[in-house]
Parts: sequence; C-alpha cells; structure tokens
Amino acid sequence: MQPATPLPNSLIVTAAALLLPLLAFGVIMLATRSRHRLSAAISIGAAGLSLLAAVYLLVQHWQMQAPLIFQAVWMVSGQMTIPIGIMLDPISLSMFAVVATISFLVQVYSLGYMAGDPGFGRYYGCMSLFAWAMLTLTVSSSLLQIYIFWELVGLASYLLIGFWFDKFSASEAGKKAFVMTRTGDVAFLLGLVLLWLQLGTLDIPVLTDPAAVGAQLSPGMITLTALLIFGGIVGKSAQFPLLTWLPDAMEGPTPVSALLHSATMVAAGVYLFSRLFGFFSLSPTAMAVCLAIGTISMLLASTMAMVARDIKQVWAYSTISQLGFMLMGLGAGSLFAGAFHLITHAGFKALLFLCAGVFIHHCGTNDMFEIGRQGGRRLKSAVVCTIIGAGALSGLPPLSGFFSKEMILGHLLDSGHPVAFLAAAVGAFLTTYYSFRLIFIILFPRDAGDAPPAESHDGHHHAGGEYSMTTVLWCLAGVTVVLGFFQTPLHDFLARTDTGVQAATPAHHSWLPVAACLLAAVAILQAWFEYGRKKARQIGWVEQIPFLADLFGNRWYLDRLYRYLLDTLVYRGVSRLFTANDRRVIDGALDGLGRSTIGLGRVIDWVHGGMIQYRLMIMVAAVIGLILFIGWGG
Amino acid sequence: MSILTLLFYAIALLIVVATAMAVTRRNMVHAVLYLVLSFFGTAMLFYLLGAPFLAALEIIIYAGAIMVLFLFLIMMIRLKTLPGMFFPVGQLLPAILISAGFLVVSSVMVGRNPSGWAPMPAAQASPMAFGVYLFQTHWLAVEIASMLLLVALVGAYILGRRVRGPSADTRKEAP
Amino acid sequence: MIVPLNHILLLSGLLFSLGMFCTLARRNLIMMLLGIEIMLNAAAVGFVGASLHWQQMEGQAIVIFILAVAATEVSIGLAAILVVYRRTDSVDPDMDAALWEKGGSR
Amino acid sequence: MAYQLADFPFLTTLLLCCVAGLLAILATPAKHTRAIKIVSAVFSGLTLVISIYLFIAYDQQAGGYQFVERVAWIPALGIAYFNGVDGFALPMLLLTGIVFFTAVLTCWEMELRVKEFFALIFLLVTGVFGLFMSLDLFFIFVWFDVSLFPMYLLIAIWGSTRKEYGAMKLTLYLLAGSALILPAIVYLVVHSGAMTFDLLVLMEGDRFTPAQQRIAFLLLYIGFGILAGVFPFHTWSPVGHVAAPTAVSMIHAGVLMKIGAFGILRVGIFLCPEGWQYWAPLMAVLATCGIVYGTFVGLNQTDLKYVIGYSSVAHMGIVGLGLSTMTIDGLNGAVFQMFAHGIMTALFFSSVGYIYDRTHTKAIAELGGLSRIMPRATTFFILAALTGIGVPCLASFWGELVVFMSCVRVYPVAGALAIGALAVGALFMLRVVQKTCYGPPLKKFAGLKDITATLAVPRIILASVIVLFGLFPGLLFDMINTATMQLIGLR
Repeated sequence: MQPATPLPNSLIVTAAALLLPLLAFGVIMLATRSRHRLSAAISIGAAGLSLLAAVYLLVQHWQMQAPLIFQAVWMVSGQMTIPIGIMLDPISLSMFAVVATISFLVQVYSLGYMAGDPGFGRYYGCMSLFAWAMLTLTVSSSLLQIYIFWELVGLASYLLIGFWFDKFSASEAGKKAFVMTRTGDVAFLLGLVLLWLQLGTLDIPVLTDPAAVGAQLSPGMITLTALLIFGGIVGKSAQFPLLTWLPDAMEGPTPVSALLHSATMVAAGVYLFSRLFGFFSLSPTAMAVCLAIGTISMLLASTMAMVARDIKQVWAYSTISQLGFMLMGLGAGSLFAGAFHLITHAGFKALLFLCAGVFIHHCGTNDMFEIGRQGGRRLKSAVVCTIIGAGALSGLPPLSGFFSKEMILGHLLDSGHPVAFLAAAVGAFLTTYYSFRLIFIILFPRDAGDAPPAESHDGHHHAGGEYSMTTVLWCLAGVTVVLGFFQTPLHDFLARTDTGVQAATPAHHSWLPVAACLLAAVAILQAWFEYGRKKARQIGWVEQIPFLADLFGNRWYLDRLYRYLLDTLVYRGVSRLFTANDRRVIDGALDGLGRSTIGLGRVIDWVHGGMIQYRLMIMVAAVIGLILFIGWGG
Repeated sequence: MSILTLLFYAIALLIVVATAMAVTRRNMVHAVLYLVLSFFGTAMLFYLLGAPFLAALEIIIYAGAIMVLFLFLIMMIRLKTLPGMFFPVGQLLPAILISAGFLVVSSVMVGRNPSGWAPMPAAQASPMAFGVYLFQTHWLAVEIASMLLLVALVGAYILGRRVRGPSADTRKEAP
Repeated sequence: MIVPLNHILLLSGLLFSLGMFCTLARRNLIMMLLGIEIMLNAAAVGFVGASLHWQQMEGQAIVIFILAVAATEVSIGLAAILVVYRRTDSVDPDMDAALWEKGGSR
Repeated sequence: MAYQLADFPFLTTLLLCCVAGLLAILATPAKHTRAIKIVSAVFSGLTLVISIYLFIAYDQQAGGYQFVERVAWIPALGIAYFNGVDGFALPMLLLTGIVFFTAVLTCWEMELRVKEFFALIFLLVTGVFGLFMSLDLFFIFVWFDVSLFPMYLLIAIWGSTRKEYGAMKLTLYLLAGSALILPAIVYLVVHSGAMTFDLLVLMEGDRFTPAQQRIAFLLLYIGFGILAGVFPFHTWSPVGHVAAPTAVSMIHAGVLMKIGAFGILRVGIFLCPEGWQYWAPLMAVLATCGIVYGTFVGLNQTDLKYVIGYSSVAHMGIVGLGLSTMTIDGLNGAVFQMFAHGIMTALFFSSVGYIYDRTHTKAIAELGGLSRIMPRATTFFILAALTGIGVPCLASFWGELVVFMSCVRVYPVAGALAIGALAVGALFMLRVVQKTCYGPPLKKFAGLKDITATLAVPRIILASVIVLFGLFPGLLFDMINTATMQLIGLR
C-alpha cells in the first residue's frame, strides 16, 4: 500500500499540521497542564503552524485538478482493512483552512478571555485535542476515518462544554450534547457499516463515484444508507429533531461556543454532507429529506431566537437555523451554495460569538438587557463588530453573508421547491429581525443605571487581555467584509471538487438581491420600531402573544418532550423493568432455587432421620423390586 | 401321604404359629419364649430333613444360647412394656405391605420352579459324615467363622462395658 | 417320601416374611433383632431343604455359618442396644437427633 | 497440527514465577507486610515481563502454537502437561500480566491479612495463566477450578457490601458452570475415538458427529458462558464485583470473565465447530440481550460498582456477539474486545477502589465534585468511562467497531440493536461521571488527598495500555489474526 515514490511535500505538510495539535494535546495534558502560559504557547504555536500549513496548501493547490490521496493501512483484520489517510481536494482544503484559521484565532482570543482561570492549561489541552480531531476530520480519506474523528470532536465538545464542571448545568449540558449527538451517530455508524458491507470499502472517492455506487447498491439501499448517515449529520449539526443540545452547549466558555458550536464542529455535519454530496445526490429521497429537515430546523430555531434573552442562546439558535439553511442549499442541489455559506458563516458566526464573549467578559452576564444596562455599547469594537457580523448574518451587502445567502435563495428558487423558498425568505426575515433586536437592545438600553454586575454566567470575569481579544475581532470582521468578493474564485476552486454530479449553474435572478435586501430592511425597521426607537417598550410582537412566547421560549417543548420520554421510557420504563427483572425474576429464580435446595435438604434430612425402620423398609422394598426385575427380566 | 409328610406339616404349623405369636407379643419375655418354641420346632424339622447335627446345634445355640442372651438383656434393662403405640399405623401398614409383598413374590418365584414339585426321598447325613465333609472342604471358612466369633466376643465386651468417668456418672444421676 | 422342596421353601418364605414384619413393624430394637433372628432361621430352613433336595452337604455347611453369624450378630447387636439404652433410656429405634442429644450432649 | 517446541520453557517459567511468588509470600512472616508487598510486586512484575517477552517473541509469520512444552503426565488416560500459545492466548497472557501487576500495585495500602490476601491472589492468577496457556483439556479444567476457588475466600474475607452473599452466589454460579464443563469434556474425550485429552489431537479430522458437537457445545457454552457473564447467567457478576475488594474486582472483571469467553473459544469453538454453527443464533440473541440489558439496568443503579458490573455484562455481550458471528472479523473483534475490556475494567475498578478508599462510599448519590478534590484520580475514572463508551483512539472502540461490522453482516437486527445500545451506553457512563466527578466539590470530602505517585503507577500503566492499543490496534489485531486465520482456515 505504501507508495514507492517519495511522499509529496504537501502530504508531509498536512501530516505535520495534523500531528502538531495532537502533540500539543499530549504534552499539555501530560506535562505542562499546571503551567498556564507554557501550555497556551504550545497550543497556539501548534495551531499557528497548522494555519501556516493550511495557507501553504491552499496556495500550492489552488489550481489542483485531481484530488490528492494518500492512504496507509492502519489495521487489518481478516477481510477488513481499515485505512487511514489524507485526501486533499478543494472542499477539504477550504474547510481545512477555515478550521485552522478559526481555531488559531479563537485560541489567541482565549488568551484574554480565559486568563486567570484555574483550568487554563486543561482548556488549551482540550482545544488542541479538538483542533487535531477537527483538522483530521476534514482531510479524512475514508468515511470510517471521518466517523472516528467525528466521535473525537464530540469528545472534545463534551470536555469543553463541561469545562466548568462545578456547575451542574454545564456538566448536564455536556452530557446532553454527547448523548444526543451519539444518538445520531448510532444511525451514522449503522449506515456506514451497511455501506461497507455493500461496497467493501469506505473510501470517499469510491463513495462519491455514482457509477461505482450505483452498480453495487440498489436505489433503496442507497436511500437507506444515505438517510442513516444523514442521521449522524442531524445529530452533529443540531438539526431537527436533535436540535436541543446546541443551546444548552452554550454553558461552555464563549470561545468554545465560537469555535465548536458555531463555526466548525457543528458545521462538520454540513461538511460531511457536502463531502458525500455525490453519494447523497443519488437518492432524491435523501435530498428531499435533507431539504425538509433543513427548512424545519431553520424555522424552528429562528422562532426560538426571537424570544431568547441570553445573548449566546440567540446566536446558538441562529447557528442552528443557518446550518439548516446550508442544508437547504445542499438539499436543493447546489454543493457550492452550501459550502460557501458554510465558509462565510464560520467567519461571521465566530465573530458574533467572540463579540458576545467580549460583552459577557465585561458585563459579567449573558442577559442582553442587562448587558445593555451595564453599558455594553461603550465597548466600541465589540459593538461595531457585532453589527458587521449581524449584517453578514442578515445578508446585507457587501458583507460575505449577502453573497452566500443570495446564492442559496437563488438555488431554492430554481430547484422548484416554492415552499422551501418561501420558508427561506421567512427565515431570512426572522434572522434579520432577531439579530437587530439584539443589537438595538444592547445599543439602546431602557432604565440604564449602574446596576451591580449580576452573577457572571461564565463564573468569572477578569478585565485585561483586551488586546488579544479585539485584534481577533477585527481580523474576523475583516474576513467577513472581504470574503464575499472571493465568491467567483472560490466557486471556481470548489467546482473542481470531484463530486460526480454535474454542478448546476444557477439562473441569475437580478431581482433576488434587491428583494432580499428589501426584506432585510423591513426586518430591521420592525426591530427598530419595537426595540430601537425612543418610545419602544422593547417587547417584541411575539412576546405579546403568550401562546407563541411560551412555545418559542420553551423551544417548542421539544426539550420537555425528550426529557419526558427519557424519564418515562428509559429510566422509569425499560431500565426499571429490566432492573426489576434482574432482581425479581433472574435473581428471584436463583434465590428460589437456593431456597428449594434447602427445602429439599430438609426433606432428605427427614429421610435421613434416626428411624432405621423406614430405611429398612425402603431397602427391603428395593430388594423386592430387584428380585422382580431379575426374576422377570431374566 | 406318608407319616413323614404329615409330620412335616404339623411341625410347619407349629413353627409358623409360634413365630407369629412371638412377633405379636407385647411382652418381650413372652415373645422370646414363643420363639424358643419355634426354634424347637425348627430343630425337629431339621431332623426330619436329614440333618440331625444341625438339629442339635439349633437347640443348643439358637434356643439355648441366643435366646437366653435375649432374656438376659430384657431382664437387665427391666423394660417390660414399651412407651407409645404398640403398632403405629403409619409403620404397620407399610410393614405389612412389604412383608406380604415379599411373601407373594417369593411364593410366585418358588412356584415357578417346576423341578421343586417332586416329593423328595428321605435321607440322612450322619453327624460324622457331615463333620468330615465340613472339615475337609470348608476348614478355612470354619476358621474364619471362629475368628468372627472371637471378634464378636471382644466387640461385645467393649461395647457393653460401662463408660467410666464423670460424664457417665453425672448422667446417671441427672434423671 | 417327604414333601416337595417347594413346600419347604414356601415355609421358609413365610417365616422370613414374619421375621421381616417383626423387624419393620415393632418399635423396639430388641424385637427388631429378634425379627432378624427369625429371618436367619428361615434362611437356614431353606438351606437344609435344598441340601436334601440335591443330596449335597453344602446346604448344611452353610447353616453352620449362618449359626455363627447369628450368634455374632446377636452378641454385638445386644451390646449395642445396651449402649443405646444407657444413653437414651429407651430402645425405640427412632433414634432422632434430639433423642441422642438428650443423653449425648455431655 | 504442527507446533514448535520451545527452546526454553518460558511458559512453565511463567507459571513457576507465580508459584515461586506464592511460596515466597508464604515464607515471609505475616507481620512484615511491606516485604510481602514488595515480594508480590517483584514476582508479578516478572510475570508481566515474561508475558510481554512472549508477546514480542512470538513469530507471527510462522503462526501456530509456539513455546510448546509437552510432558506426558498420565499416559494411560492421554493426559499431558501440554502448554503452548497462539494468537488467542498471547493477548490473554499479556492482559493477565498487566492486570495482575497493576492489581498488586493497587492494593499497596492494604493492611488486613496481607499475607493471606496476596497468597490467594497468586494462587488465583496461577490458575488463570495456566488456563490460558494449556492445550490439554484436563488441565484446562483443573486450572479453571484452581482459579475459581480462591475467589470465594477473597470476597468473603476482604469484601464489602453483602460479601458473604456475593461470594456464595459467585462461587455457586461458577461451580455450576464447572459442573457443566466437566461432563462436556468427558463426553468429548469419550466420543473422540482416541483416549486423549490433547486439544490439538482432538481437533484433527472429524472426530465428532454434528449431534455430539451440538450437545457438547451447548454445555461448554453455558458452562463457560456463566463465567463470561452471558445473559441470563450474569447476575453473579455485578453482585460479585460489588462485594469484592478492589484488586479482586480488577482481576475478576479484567481476567476471570475473559476465561469464560476464552474457554468458549478454546474448547467450544475449537472442538465443536458445527455445534458452534448450530448454536450461533442463540449466542447472538443472548449476547444482544446482554448488551441491551446490561446498558439499561446499569442506568438505574445507585452503587458505583454495580454500574461497572453491568457495563461489564454489556461489554462481554459484545464479545459474545463477536464469537457468534462465525467470521474472522467477529472473532478478531471479540478477542480484541476481551483484551480491551479487561484493561478498561481494571482501570475502572482501580479508580473506583481509590475513590472508595478515600470517601468510604460507593453510593452515587453521596458522591460529587470529586474532580476538584482529586483531579488525577478522577481523570483515570473518566478515561475508563470514555473507553467504556467506545470513544475512538481508546482501545475498546476497535473491538466494538470490528464486532459490529461483522455482526451487521451476519445478524443485521442484532447488530443494529447493539449499535443502538451505544447511545444509551453513553448516557449511562456519562451519568455516573457527572454524578461522581462533576458538580461543586462537597465539603465532606474537602480534605481528601489526591492520588499519590505510588498509587498512580498502576493506573498510569493501564491508561497507557488503553491509549497505546487505541492508537495502534494493529499491534493486537495482527497477533489475533494469525490464530483466527488458522482456525477459520482450518475448517
């Protein structure tokens, strides 16, 4: 399996970029955990080198035609060969670059945000673990490898959400996140195993080759496996119906939310979809399901965001809805629209979260009204950056979100799903509404006073470290502003991804951008009307309808439903039933067996009593029997 | 039907009746005496069947020695009547059943032997011929039997001697 | 001509079952021993009859040994009964553990 | 079957190390507890070194049985002292060596009847080593019983919660198993047509009719399966685990349960392949029940050790599932899982043992916030829990993955259920981790010390083994594969 030719440079670079964070993780966890600055330096150094490698690879392979694949056998067992490898193609390269960039920036940002935390070293260790797992996930050459690192990013997410494990809510959120994504992964693993059984391999080039797949799999099987794998995506990307873990995951430190739970890890689901786009395209059912799930998730999450008061929760809901939006784009049949939105979203959502982090860091609360009251608007760079990010999120020109959103809308319009398009438009409207609701609440606080800082949500707040934080903000803001203009080169680059599907060229709807902008403007106006203007009572129209406010505020009661199901079915139902079975039936039968043995012993004891005459009788009877047997038998 | 045959049936009747009486006596001295009678009958039967030496032995050993031993014991423990029921029903019924079963089975098996239905001629083994035969053919077994008797002697002595020491004495005084 | 062998054997069987009944039914160790004697005697009767039937002296020789065994058995058995009686103050064959405990605890 | 005789009797040396350790302990006066511990550590360390050496020195190209020693013992009955190792036995020997050594180190602080304790442990492990290396049915049975009997005393004397009940239950169960194994072995030997207990001779040719194989395999499967915690014969395992002292739990769950699975493989599957085929669906059903059942029952437990006990049931179910697939991959995965689970539960019990020693409670409800108080100790605990969940790059992931992959091929429904149990398994482990390690630190535990360097050594060894084989599963799979290929290829 080893190639005879020397390894190409870029593979060595990639391997180094992958192994450095792992090395950093090992060193930090084993040796330097208690030495905070050193740990941070190691981790950031590793992330920085990975970023350099990513840039080098992008430059090197900007003109690449065929994907670059390197595979080595990791493990052989009978008929099963598990390879491990690197696959470089446009989509993996761009994702690689995104992950490396955000990861590096967030780690730098954390220098300020996490300063003084007792678990500083552990934090950077986990971040390195995540960077390693996520980077490897993006360049994995086989689906199994993706699954492995998929689980590992889940692990990193678990560790980081529960970073402040003293708090019950944090550890609970970590557990919830792990278990819910794991539920999706069960389907994923099942689909993966089925695929492996049919195809004999899980290499991505084979999977995305329609001829190869179509020849060996019946259409029903393709749909089945595609749906199963999509289950994993639903879990990881927090789509309906497994969406409730993501808002809870905001219990983690804000940089973690920025990195894992908005920009990269949750996007892994969408990434996987685009990775296997060629495979999914073979099943119209799977594509339709994807579109439907994306639409539902986007609408549900947007409505939830409209009534949230917690600044991070708003962006978390927004992440769900944007991920749904990406899935809509992919489901509508455009790889580029989805992938492009993935990239731009990574930038501006990370920006939004990091800004939220600045607010939280300074005001010591997550409540946006409280932030406004405590003078959040005085944090100039954070406010400006939030506005830039929110603008991008709302799809305002010339920010990056405008381009990617408009592409998806265009594709939806073309794809012949008017309902989906309408839903997307409503979603876009709601997105703009809740983003600017948040901004206006922070900018124009009512009854501003010097209220004492409330209990910090993150459990600490330290001034200082602004420099690293604001620098990162401006970097990301710059990216957000600029990235949109790279749409065409990016499109050319990504179009060379070997998906096996003829890329659809969208018809250009000249009215669409205008309409989208108008829609956004209306939304901003409404937000202004309700929250911004002097006389506004800062109560949204949704909050005035108690039914809707309850419904949205309680996440459409999904959480309660799951909790209820878990309690009644799992804990009180099956689990208790089985436990009772264990205690009563199995153990009971055994103890009964023991008791009956003792009882039998009593009976035999009675027979063994001193009464010899009974024994004699039995003896004699036996002798008579014997005589009969011998006399008549012989 | 010769006189010997008649004699046989008379003796047989005597033995069975005496034995049955012995078995059912409540007083053990009576039982033993009935049994002595039964053994006398048996001795006569042996003589009738041509074993005069055995007849003599039967009287000397069974009726003489063994039964006297029984009488000794009965007198020694001074236990005339037994506590409790004479024949507990739970024990009587199975005992009768088993004994009767045995009787039936053995009778049937005996009856199935056709050669046994021919009357036998009378004959006699003189004590001398018997003695010569015994000590020529079975001298080893006789020696072993004597050893057995010796062992029994010793065993009976050891078992029967009174346990010395405080425990036996206190126990005797306790009731 | 005397009786057929079978008649002797039937007599022997009858005696044997009487002895068996005595052994099984009487709640008295001495009577049980007595029953055993009866059974041994019944066997002796059978042997003597068989000796006559086949005109062989082995049958009579066996009776000698039966006598020896009977004497042994009675002497040992009676000695044992004596021991039991001393311990339990009874000659009941129902030697329950409790009964033994009564006398044998010390 | 061809095998290579050893130049040097390594296997006997391994056994002699245990025996020598036992004698040395017996020779040391009971009051010198420290000397006893050092002697135990030295001799158990020697066994570890020898088992590592054997693992490395085994010639994987040649395969087959190596380091074979054979001395006729009762030639008339065909019983021989016949030892040899193959790709199945070596991982087990390595596992035993590691768990034995770490278990001895784990009870470094023990003070109650130290001499007897270590002597019994050495006796037990002698049986375990003997069983894994023996190729003679008679000796397999003898070693099996040698390894069982010390358990009773170890639990009944040094145990905790309901120790007499647990010890009695465990012993009775395992003896019931052994009562099924003996007839099966005798039955096989009698019907073999050759008066021999030699496993390899018995394997040759078609000695047994399918009907005979079915009977014998069922007996062997249940007999050994009881020890392997096969549903529904598993209830001794949680009770026994809870009652046993830490080191015994480690050896018990880590090694003894493997004896059961190994016995099914070595005796049942080797000798009765057609019986195996016949009963495989039953095995799959029971194994799946075990997985699902163990996971769900584990959710409801209130005692830390019960939770781990039930997780053992679930994980041994995966082993059973692998064995039931009748494929190379299934067997590979099963043996790998046996190894991984052994190390994992050893780490688990060792960490729980530490927590119990310090906090004096195993009730989950009473624990909490330990991560702040004893971060190092809980790190090991969390690592073990993550391994139990099947997180990649930790050893048991690979075993589970390979078993599932082969299982879905053969029994799709069972495979789907087992994979589904993964999610619940995560819930079940993380619940325990959350309840014990996370949360605000409790006042009553505030003064407790974190794990010291001496006590950390065994846990570090176990943790590094988990990570090593998690990152490089090939090390083990290549070894197991030699034996599996031979077994499946032979038939």
